[in-house]
Amino acid sequence: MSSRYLIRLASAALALVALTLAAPAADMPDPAADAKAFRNFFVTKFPKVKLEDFVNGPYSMNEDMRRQWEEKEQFPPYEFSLDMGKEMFAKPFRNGKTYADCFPNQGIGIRQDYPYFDTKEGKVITLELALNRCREANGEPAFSYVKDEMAALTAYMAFTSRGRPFDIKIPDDPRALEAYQNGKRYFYTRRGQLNFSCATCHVQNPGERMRAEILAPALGILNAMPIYRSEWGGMGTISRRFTTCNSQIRGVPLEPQAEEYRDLEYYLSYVSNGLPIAGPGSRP
Amino acid sequence: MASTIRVRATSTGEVTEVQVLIQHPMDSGFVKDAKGETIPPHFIRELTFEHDGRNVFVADWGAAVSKDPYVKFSFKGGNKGDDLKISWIDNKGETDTTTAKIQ
Amino acid sequence: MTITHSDFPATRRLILIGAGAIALTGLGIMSVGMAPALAAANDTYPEDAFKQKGAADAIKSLYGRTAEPSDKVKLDAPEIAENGAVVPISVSTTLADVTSIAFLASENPNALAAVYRIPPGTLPNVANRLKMAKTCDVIVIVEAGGKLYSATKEVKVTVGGCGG
Amino acid sequence: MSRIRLNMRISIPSLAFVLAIAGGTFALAASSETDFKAAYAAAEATNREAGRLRNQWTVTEEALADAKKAADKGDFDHAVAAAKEAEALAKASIFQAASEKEAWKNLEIR
Repeated sequence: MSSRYLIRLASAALALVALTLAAPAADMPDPAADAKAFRNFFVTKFPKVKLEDFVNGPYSMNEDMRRQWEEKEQFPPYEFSLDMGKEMFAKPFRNGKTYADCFPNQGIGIRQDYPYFDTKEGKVITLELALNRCREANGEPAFSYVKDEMAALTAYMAFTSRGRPFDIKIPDDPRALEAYQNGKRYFYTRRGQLNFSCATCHVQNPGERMRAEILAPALGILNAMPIYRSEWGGMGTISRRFTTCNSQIRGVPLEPQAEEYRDLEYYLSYVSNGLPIAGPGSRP
Repeated sequence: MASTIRVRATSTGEVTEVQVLIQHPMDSGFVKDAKGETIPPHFIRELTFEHDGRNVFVADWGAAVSKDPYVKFSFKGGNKGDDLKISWIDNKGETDTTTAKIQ
Repeated sequence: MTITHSDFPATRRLILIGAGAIALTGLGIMSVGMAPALAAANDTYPEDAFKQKGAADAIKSLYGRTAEPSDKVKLDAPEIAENGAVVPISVSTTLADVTSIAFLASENPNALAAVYRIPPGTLPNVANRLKMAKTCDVIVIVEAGGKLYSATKEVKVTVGGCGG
Repeated sequence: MSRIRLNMRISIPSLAFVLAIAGGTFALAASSETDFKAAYAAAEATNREAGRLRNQWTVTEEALADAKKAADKGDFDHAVAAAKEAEALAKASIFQAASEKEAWKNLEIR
């Protein structure tokens, strides 16, 4: 019997640790109070970082990296994706309609309003989902949520919304509150063999190195999406970021745009309300 | 998306600052793909900048220049509205050329 | 004759020049002499220098002599590369009569990364982005007035630029 | 300021518990194809349950693949060991999902 098995079994025991913790009493979700506490946590933990600078992720908390980023921003690597998105956005579908026909304000300057809770359908609609629905409604096949086309479209839509603060609303509908709460639960739930939650990295350890990467703070983490990652050598959507995060902690990712992921995006965007859209971004 | 070359060239009247970003894989020949097969080298070898009939800057690149390469330099002269011609050729013989106006 | 590469978007406009030459010599070994429009009048692509493994051999192949360190060569590179695939590195110098600037990474499979030819009237300031396989010295060589000057800085690389 | 705690330490009693279960597989004599099939089916079923809880682990899938590969080569000792490992990992992921049902609240910023 190899020692490899012993080690892997031992790591499985990590999951048992959670048992030792007592759970606090369940109480009614209060998104406004959550958002305030969330922001307060990061502002207190990083007193030198300006609020609007959290959207720049690891660059807001590491000087040497910030200089490399500023150098890259002179001619950013997402430039080609942005151009591709702009061109795609303007190009009519075979039926003559365009993406602009599917969105408020012709799709310009609206990134900060996504995701929203659709009270008719009773579910969270992300920008990525809305884009594919737009395509399908016009007889075009859906794009992969994790590939370049979706990244390019969302890059362009984010770009036209730069500087606008996230303005995510939770309508007076118990299902909306439930979606918010589901997203929050997903964010804090430990998963994968490493027994990490999203919060383990992005709340407890932002600014620290996890292996070779400097972890981004959860506050404002979606504002710069989609991102060009040097590690990927290309662009990635929010869907790509969520699924790769899950695999990195050795959890099997859910399907892109699964309800859990949409709810997670809803929660994370809501608690970053007021912080400016900065996408597309670039990251190591 | 006609061109692989993005240019920003701005003149102060005395000096023209030029930045380019080029869409190119710049494969080094040292990286394996998902199947474990080596991706053959594919990189830009030469990049030239021509203004007013002469080369103002020539880059000789190896495979260690980053994907979607970037370079910045400055030259004396060059006025707003002047043409700047930029061309590259890679190790497979592919090329692209663009002419940008100095801003 | 058309050459297509699947990893390139179809929208790219590729202009093939010297296509006949490619047919004769095969891909990848087309000599610069066959595309005179792209070569500087007084210089050619330093094929051999790019093939050398170490920095010293590359410099020797490129210039035929050695460089001396100079505080007039200002090399700007990060302490820790955020990712070895994209390391922003720039150089500027107060030296006069600069004719070329070369960038090397000592531990890359081939040390020489880029050489820039600087004609009269072009300022001796260059910024670019390079790949680094691992932590090593970045060396910049400035050729000025027929002499070679250098500056060196170690850049730590935690995620190598060769791993894809 | 916050109620966040790091819970990454390994609980020694529970570690010993898991290793004791695993120890059972070390003592096995030469395994047969039947042993493998039973072990593999059990592991797969457990992992399916983890899937219903939306909480599978990549390492479980790797161990299952490893088991299958070994069985294809006729190495049933290895195949059974890997299948048992997969089952233990799948059980741990189910356990994780169950305990996180409430435990996630401990991490919450309030």
